[in-house]
Amino acid sequence: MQKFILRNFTLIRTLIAIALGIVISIFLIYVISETPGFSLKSFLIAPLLSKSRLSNIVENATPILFCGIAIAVAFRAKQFNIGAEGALFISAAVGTAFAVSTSMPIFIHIPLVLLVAAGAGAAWGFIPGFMKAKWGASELVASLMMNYVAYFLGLYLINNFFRDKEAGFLVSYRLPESARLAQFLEGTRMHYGVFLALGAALLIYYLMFHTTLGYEIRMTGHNQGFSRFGGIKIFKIIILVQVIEGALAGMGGMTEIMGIHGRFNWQMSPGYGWEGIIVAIIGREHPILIIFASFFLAYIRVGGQSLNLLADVPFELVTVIQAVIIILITAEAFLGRFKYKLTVNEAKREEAGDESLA
Amino acid sequence: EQEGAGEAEGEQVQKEEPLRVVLYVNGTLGDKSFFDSAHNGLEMAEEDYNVFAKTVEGSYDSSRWEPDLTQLAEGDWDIIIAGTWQLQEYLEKLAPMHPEKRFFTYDTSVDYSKEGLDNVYSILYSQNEGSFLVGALSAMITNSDMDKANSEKVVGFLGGMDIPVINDFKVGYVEGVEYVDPDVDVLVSYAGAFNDPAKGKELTLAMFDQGADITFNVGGETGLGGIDAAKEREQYTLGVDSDQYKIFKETDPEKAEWIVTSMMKNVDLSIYRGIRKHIEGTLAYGEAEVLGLAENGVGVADNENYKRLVPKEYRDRVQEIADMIEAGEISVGTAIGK
Amino acid sequence: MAAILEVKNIEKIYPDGVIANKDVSVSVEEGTIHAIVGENGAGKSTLMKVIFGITRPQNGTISFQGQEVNFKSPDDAIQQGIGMVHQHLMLASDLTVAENLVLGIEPKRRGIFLDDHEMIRLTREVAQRFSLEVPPDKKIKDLPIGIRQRVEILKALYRKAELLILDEPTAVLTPQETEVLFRTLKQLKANGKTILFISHKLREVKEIADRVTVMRDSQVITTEDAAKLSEEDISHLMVGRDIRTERIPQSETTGEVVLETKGLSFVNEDEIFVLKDVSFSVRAGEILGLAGVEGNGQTELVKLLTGLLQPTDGEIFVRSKAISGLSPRKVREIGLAHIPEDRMENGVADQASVKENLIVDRYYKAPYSRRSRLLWKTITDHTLDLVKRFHILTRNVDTPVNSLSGGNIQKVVVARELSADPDVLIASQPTRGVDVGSEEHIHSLLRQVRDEGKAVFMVSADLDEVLKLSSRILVIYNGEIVAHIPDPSMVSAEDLGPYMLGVKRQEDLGAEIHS
Amino acid sequence: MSPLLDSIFSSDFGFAVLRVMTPLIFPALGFAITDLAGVVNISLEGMMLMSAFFGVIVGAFTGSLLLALLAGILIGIAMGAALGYFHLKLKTDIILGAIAMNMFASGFTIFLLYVLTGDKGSTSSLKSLVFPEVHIPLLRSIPVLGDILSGHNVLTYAALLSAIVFFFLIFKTPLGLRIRAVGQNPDAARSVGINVDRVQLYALMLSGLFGALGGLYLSMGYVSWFARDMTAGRGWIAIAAATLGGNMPLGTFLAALLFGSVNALAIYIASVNIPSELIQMIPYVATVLALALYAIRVQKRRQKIKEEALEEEYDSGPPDNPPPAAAKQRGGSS
Ligand SMILES: Nc1ncnc2c1ncn2[C@@H]1O[C@H](COP(=O)(O)OP(=O)(O)OP(=O)(O)O)[C@@H](O)[C@H]1O
Ligand SMILES: Nc1ncnc2c1ncn2[C@@H]1O[C@H](COP(=O)(O)OP(=O)(O)OP(=O)(O)O)[C@@H](O)[C@H]1O
Ligand SMILES: [Mg+2]
Ligand SMILES: [Mg+2]
Repeated sequence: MQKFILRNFTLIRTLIAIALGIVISIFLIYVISETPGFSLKSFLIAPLLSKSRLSNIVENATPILFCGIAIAVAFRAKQFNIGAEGALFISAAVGTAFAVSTSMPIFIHIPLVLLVAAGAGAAWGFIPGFMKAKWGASELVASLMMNYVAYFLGLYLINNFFRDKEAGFLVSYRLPESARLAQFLEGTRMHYGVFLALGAALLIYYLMFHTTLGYEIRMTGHNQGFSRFGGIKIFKIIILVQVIEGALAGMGGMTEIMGIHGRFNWQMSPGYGWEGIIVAIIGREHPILIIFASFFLAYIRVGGQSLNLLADVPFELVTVIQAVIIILITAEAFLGRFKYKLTVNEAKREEAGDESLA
Repeated sequence: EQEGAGEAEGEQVQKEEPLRVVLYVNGTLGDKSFFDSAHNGLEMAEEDYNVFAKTVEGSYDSSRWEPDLTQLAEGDWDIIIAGTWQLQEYLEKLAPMHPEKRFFTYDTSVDYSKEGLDNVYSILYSQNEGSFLVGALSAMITNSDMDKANSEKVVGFLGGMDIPVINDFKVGYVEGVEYVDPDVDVLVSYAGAFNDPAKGKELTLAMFDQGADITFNVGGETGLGGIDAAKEREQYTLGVDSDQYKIFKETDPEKAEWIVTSMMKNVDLSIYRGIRKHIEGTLAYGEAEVLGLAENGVGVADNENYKRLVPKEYRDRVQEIADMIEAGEISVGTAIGK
Repeated sequence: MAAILEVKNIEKIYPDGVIANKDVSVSVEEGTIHAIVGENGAGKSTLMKVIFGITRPQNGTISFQGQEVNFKSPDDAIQQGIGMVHQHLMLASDLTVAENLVLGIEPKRRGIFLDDHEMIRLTREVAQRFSLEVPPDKKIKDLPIGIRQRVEILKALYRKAELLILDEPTAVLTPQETEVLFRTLKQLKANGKTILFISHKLREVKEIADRVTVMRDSQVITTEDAAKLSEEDISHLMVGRDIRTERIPQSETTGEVVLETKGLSFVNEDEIFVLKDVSFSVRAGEILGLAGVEGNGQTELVKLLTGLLQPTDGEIFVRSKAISGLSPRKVREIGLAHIPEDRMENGVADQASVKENLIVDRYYKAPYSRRSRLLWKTITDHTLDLVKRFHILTRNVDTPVNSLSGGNIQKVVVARELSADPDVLIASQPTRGVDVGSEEHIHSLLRQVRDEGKAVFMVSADLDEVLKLSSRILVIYNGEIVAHIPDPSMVSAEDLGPYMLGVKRQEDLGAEIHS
Repeated sequence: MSPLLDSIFSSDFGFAVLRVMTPLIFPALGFAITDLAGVVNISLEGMMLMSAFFGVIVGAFTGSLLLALLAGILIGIAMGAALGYFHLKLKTDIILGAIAMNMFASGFTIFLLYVLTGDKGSTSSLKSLVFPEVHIPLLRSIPVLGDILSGHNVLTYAALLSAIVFFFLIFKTPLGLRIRAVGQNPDAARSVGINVDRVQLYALMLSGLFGALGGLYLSMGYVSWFARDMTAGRGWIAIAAATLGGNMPLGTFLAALLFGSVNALAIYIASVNIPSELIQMIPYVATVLALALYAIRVQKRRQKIKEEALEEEYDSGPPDNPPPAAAKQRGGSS
């Protein structure tokens, strides 16, 4: 038993933290809501009961997952590029521009549009990457600023060249059917982008842990001096991880446009890049864990929406509740002492067990 | 169980079932203009009629609007109100699937050439026409010898973002200015955000520095910064959507004083009117209604400050122009659909 | 004499389950120098950390000056009069000596401001009192390691330490510096201070310690008067077997020149001329030893040789092929391997596993990977083999390196570099912080490499090591080669001292070095 | 066009630069102090927001400017302490903790706003207080400079003063020494009995204090009400400013000045007939360029020093250097 708990400690702790976060939310909801029971149900259960809400979770998780693994790649190499948000925005704009100005058969158009979007994102990641590798400029600041540049540049592009004049709002022309990702379940908006995201996560997992490049990336993150000493080209890695980050985030943005909106219709930057940081950290920068983290975050998001829609808890409080849950989940030291005690007991037991071997 | 009844979905057990109306805003309340106004209209109706009303804020996250609306349509609402062009497409999809429900949309119209939209009522406002009027007024003021009018022929327009709805105001405003005096320069600044009053203020100050003697603020919270700049510089300014003089009269009279008038977009009245007509059974579903100057959908706020600051001669001229627009003698351009 | 420190039945288990101290009891008498010896990973540093309040034991008691104490943090220990100089120096390198010294008990002016002058005065005062000279307003990063360590000792003395703990203080010192340190320690002892000190150099232990505690496998084996034990006795107690420590004669066969440098110069970021016109060559089948006080350009020289830095001027050849300008990987592929001087900086990625650390120079080649795919099974087998061959003490090959003891980390590095089967081996401080048993093991490996006809260039601050292993010796001072000793058996450590300190210098070295 | 040029070369422009800078200097210093202490705090956006809100609310309900100031400052410090608790005690990742704090601040302010005023957008229904403007007698009479420097909000002067206070705090007080030591080598600090967690906690709380002043300026100086999310990214730009300024007081001040000027410029030319998005992009593009140029210059200088030293060496023979220190290898560039 003890051994079991120890082996799965992180998982168990995360589950307890989630439970505790939920208890705190329940408390908050009890204070705020006049119909707490119903509110709770709306928050936690409702998203799981309706087909459309379940599909919302999947839809929501898709771009977050893309951004999460994107950021994890860079973070693994200790490159704190937080520019997934910008890459996502600019890629969606560029991808849209390309999609609406070309026409081809669907099986060429879709991959090509995704490629163009990923390319735009890659270019966006290249800039801070190059600045860091070549001149040592802080990628954190550069990428942060480039998020704003991406936002305004993306709007500029759409507003001035690809704006649908028929529309009463700032939106691009509609993507041609050949550049739309199909929604695969009648009555929902779930689209094939989610499979792309899952595929990308598996691919990145494989890349990080089973290829030489992944090894190079991880070692660079652990210790640059060591990696250079071992012959790894740090310069290349620093740029490459940020390029990969940009490309993945860009795909995340574009699949959302291709699968859900059908046209570029963002007035505000959608924030998936920031949520990507959250899931990357919750998922310990591990692609497989990030899948779970993304779906969890999407679940909390959709729960929040349904709470807001059905019950009397204002939208902003939902944000507060989400913040509380996130902090608890990543509280490393939470239950730390308990784990230590278990470890000590276990070590003593083993020690007693094989005295002769010692 | 006692609790169950009044709770939850709020089935109110009364003699007569109230009309259940939900307003879905694809943003948040608190903009002191557009969405707040819609919300007020609904509250007015709730007060006067047997209506159960609820407003849901959908935030600016566009990916959740469609599912939210779907869920509302599947709920037990009688009327679902969802405005702005951004929700139009979703309504066009949802309304035919729920023929027993009624839908309002405002500030846009669904495309009635499509099938199954007989249960949707659309309200359009001619904000370009209203803006034309305040534009004309601005041109008169900058040419005038009013207290704070300077010799330079410059007026300013502060937009939240460079997007069609905002530009519809701008186009009307600029045309109004030019109609009165083509030599007047219109400075146009966008803040790039609707939530940055400090930047709105800074932009407006800069326009004053460049010789503007009156500015028109169309930018939500950002626009409020513009009004603050007017107060600081003691210059004229124009409110938008609601009568912003009235809003500030109590809490900040010094500020209110500089709001010459506001370009009214009477979303509240129009929604109230729609619900009233629905109850009376006279509302024409299946078509769009354009509320312009004539229908009191837009207009110029006629309050004591307007009368105090603006000479009668100008006010009369504004009224004259309004009449000409109503009569179709002047046609105002628009930024929407081009 | 009374015991100043009484440690009883200490048990310490780390959060990852490693039992580092098992029922450890030691008694230290006041006014003595007490040495703790033991193999790498025996639990010496852990015991010191427990005494100093850095980590808390699961069981056991500690009494200090007759009272039972329960330190929650080093602060408590310091308050009570215990000072510690750590195995890895604990100084903020961008701060000055004085700032480092007074940190935590700063002199103040007008209640809130730092008193800069007082700070410097205090530094001078304490430095004078204990005759340990330091420059008060120099930044730590601009000081050689010996001086840095002096600052560490002063830090403890400034805090009025009665008991001073030194964890391997001599590992990084030259014989001269060690000499000075020992004089200081003896003087401190004369002043009534007690010193607890860890070393792997048994000669030193014999020279200075009054009593010796020997640890093995997390336990205390014995505590004895130093006089009663010979070096051989101690090493026998430590490892449970005998260790050869005699000099082994050099085999005569040296071959062609394999590594050669011509006129190497290097200017560093702080615009200091670190290396000046360095030329030498190493032949197959010999070990060329480079002696010198640390910080005289050895670090840079090694980095130049291995492609980690590019020379400002000059050329490096391996088998007559110029290698400057080549990347570290190319340099390795030409047949160079490198044991770096600072294992934590370059030698390992400390959060990565032992396995991952052992493949950094070969992961991209067969049989460790195929078409960019890592073959974990091969890698695991390979590393298990290395762990066994090089006696690396680790729970398994997936353990992160940072939970190994210092000496075992060094073995990880040595295992990787030697198993690369290089033509040229650059070994920088190859046995730093390694216990006698392992030291001997590494030495025999280096000899083996030499006897296989490889060229070895060894840099070491440990003169005994240089004298024992080298076929020839160069001495570096201030970035220049100042002496060439073609036959080390003719000289002693004392003979090299004047060259290392820049007092003496051979003229016209040019031709001779390439002998 | 000429009124535009006139206005850019007028003292109004200079005045605007200082005004735009103010809400950047405070949080930039707030970030710098945490970065120096090794606990990067990216929650300045949230800290500013909370203080901006509580300042206005307390001011409006008590009518006391002093209480408003205190409330704003206390809430900022409390935010810093909370982040400290999560990170230092519960070991929450500090970046994530800060992101959560930002989320919390955004939601919580609007929620309370709604509870207290029934409004979700701004406190413009409340009569709120503002910090006074200060006219400095002597300064004022200097021709152009007087117009630029005099007549600002008291918090603008406080911001300039803060940079100086920051200098003394970091370089001339024991706490500053400890902050630097902890940031550089926490083990070293620990080894002399310094409670590293406590020093980092203080740094975070001080950061909250600075952030709070920035927030208060926004809602009770720049404008006179609180509006939802009114910081509008200033907390992020401040981080860029501190980084550009190397976390040092003068550097941070200069970086904030650069931002202020570029922003003011973007504001003044906003009415020119250039697509607005491109104008709004200017400050951010300028920052990226500044960052690159700065980094390039540092590298060039290093290169040049090397070459010069080499030449000198050949000219004058071996100089009598002290035993050279080990060259430090800079991570990041190869
Ligand atoms: N922080 C830690 N976490 C887990 N295990 C540790 C930690 N520090 C040390 N150990 C383990 O505890 C044991 C004792 O280590 P310790 O550092 O005390 O050895 P040592 O006698 O000082 O060795 P060396 O002579 O190599 O310095 C080793 O097995 C080591 O791997
Ligand atoms: N098939 C395998 N055989 C042996 N070792 C493997 C194998 N696959 C992966 N490894 C090693 O085990 C480690 C664990 O891989 P895994 O996919 O579980 O990631 P992880 O341990 O969760 O990553 P981290 O702990 O760095 O977050 C890898 O870093 C690698 O060293
Ligand atoms: Mg793992
Ligand atoms: Mg040790």
